[in-house]
Amino acid sequence: MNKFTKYLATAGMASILGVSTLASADTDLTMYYPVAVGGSLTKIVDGMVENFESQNPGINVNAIYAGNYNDARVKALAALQSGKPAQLSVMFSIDVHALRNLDAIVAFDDLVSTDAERKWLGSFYPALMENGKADGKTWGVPFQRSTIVMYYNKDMFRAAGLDPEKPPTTWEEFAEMGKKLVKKDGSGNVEQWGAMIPSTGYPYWMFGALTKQNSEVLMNQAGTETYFDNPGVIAALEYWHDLGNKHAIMPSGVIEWGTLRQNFLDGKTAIMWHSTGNLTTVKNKASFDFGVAKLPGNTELGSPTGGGNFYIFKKSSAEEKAASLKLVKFMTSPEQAAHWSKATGYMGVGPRAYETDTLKAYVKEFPPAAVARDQLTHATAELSTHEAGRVRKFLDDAIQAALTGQMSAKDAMTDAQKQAKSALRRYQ
Amino acid sequence: MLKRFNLKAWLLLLPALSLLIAFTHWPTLKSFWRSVTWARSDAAPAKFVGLENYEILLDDPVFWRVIENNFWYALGTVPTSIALAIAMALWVNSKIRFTGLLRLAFFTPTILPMITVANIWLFFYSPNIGLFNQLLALIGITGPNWLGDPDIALSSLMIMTVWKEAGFFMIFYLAALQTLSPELFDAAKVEGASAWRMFRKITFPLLMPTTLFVLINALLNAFKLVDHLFILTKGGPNNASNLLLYYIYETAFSFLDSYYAATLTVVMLVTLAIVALVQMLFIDRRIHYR
Amino acid sequence: MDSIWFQRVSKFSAYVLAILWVLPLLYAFWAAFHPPEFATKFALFAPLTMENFVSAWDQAPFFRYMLNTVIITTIILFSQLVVCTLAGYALAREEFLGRGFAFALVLTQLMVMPEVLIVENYQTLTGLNLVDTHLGVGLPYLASAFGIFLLRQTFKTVPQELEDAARVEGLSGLGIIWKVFVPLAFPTYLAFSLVSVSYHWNNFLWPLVVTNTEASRPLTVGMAIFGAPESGVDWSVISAGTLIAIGPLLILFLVFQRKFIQSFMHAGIK
Amino acid sequence: MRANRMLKVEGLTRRYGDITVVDDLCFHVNEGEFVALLGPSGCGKSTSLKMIAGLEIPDAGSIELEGKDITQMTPGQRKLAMVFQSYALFPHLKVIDNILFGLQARKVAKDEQQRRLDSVVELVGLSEHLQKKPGQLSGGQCQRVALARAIVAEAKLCLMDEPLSNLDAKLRNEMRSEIRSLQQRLGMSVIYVTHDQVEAMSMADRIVLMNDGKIEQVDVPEGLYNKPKTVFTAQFIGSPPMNIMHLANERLGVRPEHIAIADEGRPARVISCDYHGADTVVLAEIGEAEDRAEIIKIRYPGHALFAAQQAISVNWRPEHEHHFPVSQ
Repeated sequence: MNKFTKYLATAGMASILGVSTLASADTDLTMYYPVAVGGSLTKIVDGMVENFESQNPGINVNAIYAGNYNDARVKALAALQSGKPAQLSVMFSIDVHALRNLDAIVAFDDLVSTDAERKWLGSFYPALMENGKADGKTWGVPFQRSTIVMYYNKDMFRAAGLDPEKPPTTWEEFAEMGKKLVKKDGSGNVEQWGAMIPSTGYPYWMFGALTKQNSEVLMNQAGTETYFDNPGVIAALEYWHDLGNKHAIMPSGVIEWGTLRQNFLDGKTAIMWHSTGNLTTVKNKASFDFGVAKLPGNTELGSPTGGGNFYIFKKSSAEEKAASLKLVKFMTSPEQAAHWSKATGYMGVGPRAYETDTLKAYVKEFPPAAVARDQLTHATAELSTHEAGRVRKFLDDAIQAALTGQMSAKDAMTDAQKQAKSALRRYQ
Repeated sequence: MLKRFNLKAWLLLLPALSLLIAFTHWPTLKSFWRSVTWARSDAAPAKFVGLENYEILLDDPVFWRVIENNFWYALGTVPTSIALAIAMALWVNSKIRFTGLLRLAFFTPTILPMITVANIWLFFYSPNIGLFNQLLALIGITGPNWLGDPDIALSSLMIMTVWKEAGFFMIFYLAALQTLSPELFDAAKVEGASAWRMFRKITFPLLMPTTLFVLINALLNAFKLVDHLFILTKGGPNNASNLLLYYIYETAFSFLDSYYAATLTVVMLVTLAIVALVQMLFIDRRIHYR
Repeated sequence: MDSIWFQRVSKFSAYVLAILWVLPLLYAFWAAFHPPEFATKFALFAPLTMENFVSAWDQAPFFRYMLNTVIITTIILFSQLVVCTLAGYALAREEFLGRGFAFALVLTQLMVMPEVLIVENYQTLTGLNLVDTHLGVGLPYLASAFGIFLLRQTFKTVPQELEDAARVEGLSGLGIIWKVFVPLAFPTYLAFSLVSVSYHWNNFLWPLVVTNTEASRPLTVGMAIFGAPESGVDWSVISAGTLIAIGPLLILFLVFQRKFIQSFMHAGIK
Repeated sequence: MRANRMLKVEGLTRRYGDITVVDDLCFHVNEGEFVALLGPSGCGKSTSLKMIAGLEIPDAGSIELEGKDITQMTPGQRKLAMVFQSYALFPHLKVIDNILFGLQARKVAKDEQQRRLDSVVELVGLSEHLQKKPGQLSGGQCQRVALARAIVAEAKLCLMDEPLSNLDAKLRNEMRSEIRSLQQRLGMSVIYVTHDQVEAMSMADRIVLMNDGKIEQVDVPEGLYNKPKTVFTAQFIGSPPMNIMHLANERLGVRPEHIAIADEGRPARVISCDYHGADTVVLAEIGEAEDRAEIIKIRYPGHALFAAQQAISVNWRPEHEHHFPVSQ
């Protein structure tokens, strides 16, 4: 395609749509962001952006909600590729390798210049920084971050004769209590399940929790190797499978990520494992007394971190990069992080967020708000490799195959490991 | 008449042909080319790799799963929607009451976007809280995990597809039925043919051209209709409900591997060519009594 | 007597099936007008509310989406009408070398729908710098083999005398098409337009691929993002959003349903 | 000997909404009799036939076949045969399968089917077309297939709904006599619906003349011609129709063929002449005063050469006069 036809096409398009680009001295930023949990997050983001713009008159931000994490990455990259503006985006924290392979992003270390900025870069919870780091540099800054927490229905605990202030802390307790929480009707049909762990949407993420609880990791930091067929990993999958079969505290087969919250709110399950990002919605909609706790552990406690980081794209001018950094700093500042956390349930990304009046008061009034943070000491990085989409799918498929009884946990994970290994061959 | 070069005709065809070539023929050829090349990322230049992508394809269990699924999906949805469409057309064309409302009801899914109603079907299919299982619970049956059980996830998708398509195909049958002379049916009645015999011996054979037309359309839809996968299953669990076009989408836009996606596209194109061939063989037979 | 029984069973099945067929729509109405706690529970006297519509409207820029859909369908429809008329006329009324070949080229698209070629077409659009534009969403559909075929069939039935008469009256090539063929084919145009509009109003996969932002995102893609199960399904709000999204087309359909179905049938006979 | 009653129709009535299409229809058909249901289009004759066939449900009245009430039976149970206006041949079935359709539906034994087929094929002369599809046949041949299908049923009563109306004039004449001779040879009982009075007059043993859903007159053809009971009958039968003159206290009817142009008689004035070959139809004005003038038609044998406005005298014999009350 030569320049002339490109020009013609653009001009034609502009005239068709009645659009014209006005030159301006302002810096225009376009940022894509995903949402993977409930509530009207777009309004909250828009509000924060407006706030930023009013404090920084020279910068205009166009924040584009682009669907789930996958869509957001696809859309942002598509925009870059087709020459549309996109200076920064919130994308999956685990996309770092893919983005670096595409040479699309810059390291924050290369952008920060002042001491204050360097300090800011060090102000996040280290656990949240794990996924954003590669080759000793920081490529992603935590924003929309979560861990998996355990939501439980205190009323049901009481009804089952359990102490609502003592949720299960080990795998054994989890299974035992779960059994007590299962309620069946006269003809043996289950009316209320003990627990549900979602296995669509982000099965690998839930699995990351179980493996960490069994003291295993799924991949190396460089994202070039996976450990899906380690005995501890297989054992973790067997435990998950058993919850739905041997212990029967969970429906067998896969459990839908998207409808799980409604199941919990409708009293169909006493416990659910879900992202902290659902906290505010559950709080607003639950008609019963509920609690939030750290996930139970086996050899140790554990949960992967999850969610989205800020990335800044390479293909932008120095002014744009500076403005982008300003925006990222603003969005992750303690005040904004506190506001964001309260509005959504995502965690405050640094300790200072929890020192703000907003979160202090909120945590006091609603202690579950701090559970995700407290769990960070046991947190591990989320599955993140090269060929991330494929590798993730291998693992997801294997988990689903095991949970639905199509394959044994061992066979499924051995297969997945083989597939992942061949996909990653070129990166070693 | 002597055929000759006709500038006016080609000028009239120019806009259509250039658009068709740009967005149908050229990309078809490009797919074939791309399927024999590979590059590490979209930024790097592609190099010729021969049939390597096809070797990967043959080794790819997901590919075979998807092909198998698509086969069952077509086999499950096409005859069912055709049979239902015929039944619906006969009902709407008959003398029972409220045919206007019946027609309206059957046709409604056609104008509803698949993607938005998929969310409502998600509710129908939800285990525990979903409508189907609530209804089944009323008669004491524990409903299945419609979308979560690999044995029935694909069937659940098929049900929704049939729901979406039957009413659309009904329209074609309705149009065909209305061109048939009512005297034919009077004659058969006088001759003492039972309702079933009348259908089998007269209505169905006379609708054959329509059935062939609908069959081709339904087959094509079986390959192109994947909207509901985005909401209902995303091809899961463990690819139990994954279909070829969805896999192409995933490969191209999730795994960012346009080369492998092109290879899959070629498989799709070949399949469609076979469907076209079948249609051409049948097209002679469809005019069997004219 | 078996035939009476058969008729009863048949009639009963017809009504049951009809109810099943509108069930999703009925449910959408139920969930949209009742508070969220009744989304999965059905109580006869559940209170009515408009709250869901308010929050749905708040959560997604429906107006923008709808505007995009309208713009996209309009661009597509008008280009299709023009492009297909010209091509349909050439294939129906002009005698020339290569007509069979040209027609075959057209018919290919009936099999190889643009949906199949999302990968390559996306690359093309990237090259043209048309990703995330209304025109980009429409481009692969601007020439419709179905439309060309339909119009060709219709134009073929126009008596030669009419065309001759127009020529005697002094009309030129395009004048004949515009003054003779287009008016005579009006039912076909109507039928094709309805099919086209309802297809593109509901189209999803290609717009999903090629739109990035609210600037061009049509209703279907907007709804998919708005109702994505990843964000936790809230059926009350989703139902309200669904009703907002399908409302215009649904109302048009209900008002003109007889005409609508007749037109679809007209398109189906060809 | 009194003939056996084949069919008796009593008080048959059919309404579509407010409109009564068939009103209190009563007539019968004897065994072996050819009865024509005659009337202008829209008079309800086809609806009547459909009710006899069972294809329409009457709102009132009864239908008896050989003394058995069949009013509530389905079409198939009545075991009648029917020839349709469009022939209603199944386009996808071969001629042979079209003919045997009813026998197959009724599960008649195979050898019996073959026997009947052989005889009917010979009767109507279709032997070389049996393996063809209807689309490959001419109109006349289609007509024969339809006929064969009706004959092969060996039904007690055969219903024919304007079976010749789709043929051209020449073929129509041929088929007319062919059907009639077949009917007589096979001794079939036939109800034949037509709007063509010539067809009815030339074929039927008796004619049921209908108008506006009601029976005007039931009679043998000569009876309808010679003794029409109503003005409608008088004008419907015969061509050109009977002249009706409006007298003070009655209507006077004289057929055009019965009026002679003679040296003496009533004065009349020629309006125009219409030469038909065998005869000429003369249009003339009869009557003394302008306002009482009547236009009449006269059928004059041979080629008449009257100038317009020429004064002539016309007369007729008293036995050719028909008298109708004014109320009609």
